[in-house]
Amino acid sequence: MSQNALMAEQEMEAMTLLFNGMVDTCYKKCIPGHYREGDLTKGEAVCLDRCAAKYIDLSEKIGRQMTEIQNTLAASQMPSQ
Amino acid sequence: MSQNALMAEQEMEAMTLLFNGMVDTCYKKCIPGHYREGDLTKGEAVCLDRCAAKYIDLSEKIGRQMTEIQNTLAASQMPSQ
Amino acid sequence: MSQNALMAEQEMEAMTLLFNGMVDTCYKKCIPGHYREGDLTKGEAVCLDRCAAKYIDLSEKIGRQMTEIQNTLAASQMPSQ
Amino acid sequence: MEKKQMQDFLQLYSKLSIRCFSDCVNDFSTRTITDKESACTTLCVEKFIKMSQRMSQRFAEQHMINQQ
Amino acid sequence: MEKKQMQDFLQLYSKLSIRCFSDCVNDFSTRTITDKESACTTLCVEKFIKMSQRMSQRFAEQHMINQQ
Amino acid sequence: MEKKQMQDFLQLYSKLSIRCFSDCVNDFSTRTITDKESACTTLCVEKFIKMSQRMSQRFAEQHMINQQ
Repeated sequence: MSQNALMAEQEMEAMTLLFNGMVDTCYKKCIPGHYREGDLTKGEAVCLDRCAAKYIDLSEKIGRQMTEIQNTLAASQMPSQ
Repeated sequence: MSQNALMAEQEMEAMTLLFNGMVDTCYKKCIPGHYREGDLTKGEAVCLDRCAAKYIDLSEKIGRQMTEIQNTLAASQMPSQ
Repeated sequence: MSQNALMAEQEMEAMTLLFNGMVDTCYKKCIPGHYREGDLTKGEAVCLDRCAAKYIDLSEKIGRQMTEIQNTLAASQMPSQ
Repeated sequence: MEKKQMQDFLQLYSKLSIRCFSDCVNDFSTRTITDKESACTTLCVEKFIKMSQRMSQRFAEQHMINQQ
Repeated sequence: MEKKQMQDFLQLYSKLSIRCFSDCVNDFSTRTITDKESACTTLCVEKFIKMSQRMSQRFAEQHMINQQ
Repeated sequence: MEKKQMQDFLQLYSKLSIRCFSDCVNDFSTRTITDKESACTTLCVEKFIKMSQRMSQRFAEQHMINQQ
């Protein structure tokens, strides 16, 4: 596989993981476990929209923090190689 | 892979997912988290049998509902293609 | 793939599953869901070390029990083949 | 249906079965699904799919913007 | 053992370790497994495997019938 | 980064997002992350990674010994 195709595949996988994590987490936060109607209530819809926005922002923040930690670790391990 | 082999593989995967979901869910519903004996008690065995029957029936119902929803969506998206 | 390479791959997979199970389980047992500091507290660190030791020992015990059960089953199914 | 789509369908099917059964079925005095359990499951599936579609839209809107 | 069987075995092994440890071990004042924890684990594994076998039979009976 | 490492990174990223969001965010009266939520998340990520590293060491020490 070419470098570009590999990166596209990883990007796709990252997006899928992020989306699935968001759906599962926001479902737990916003949808109560009893079902009185099949439509989303106004309250549920608003909660889901805010949850989605917050989840994506927080994930990006976490991604940046992880990259920083990784760079720090990589730098600290340099001398021993 | 031939069309038939692919369908057989997907059927197998569907059965495995269904079985694993049933085992995990019915375990939570029927087996308390303390263990006084290794055998299934009469009550646990009866609960598991009923849970299995209900799980399979409900899954089939859900499968039909999902297929219907998918068909409705596919039909509604036709004009825009 | 050679028999040796296959066994090495399975060993690797077994270790990964064991490690991930241990991390998830011990996190739940030892780390409360609020975060007042980024470092592990003394109490958390001690709990994690003991949890890791117990998890590995118990897993090995479970592995032996599963192997025994499997051997018993294999022996009991012999005549019918 | 493509292979990837089929796998997504199966994953969703499995997830919905687990979730809606867990939320809607608690009575094991019979082996037959009650009308109440059946109705609850229909709504659960419907709501989950609507939720999923809404989340897809939000994800596409917000995540794509952030990426640029 | 075949590759597929080996993977099933490893998955079950991982699941049993997580479940039985979670249910049976709650004391972290020592690093040694107590007799009580060990006994609980033995029963947990035994019960889960018996449960699994029973569910396999029910699944085969019921699901196969429904498919026909 | 190798493919295997990249996948491990993505898995950890997904796990941390789910866990730290679940533990740190409970207010859906706005769509903006609060300072408190942000600070909680930073600590959550830091603690989880330190925990992971400690567990890696323990796992290597103990499991390798038991295998010999």
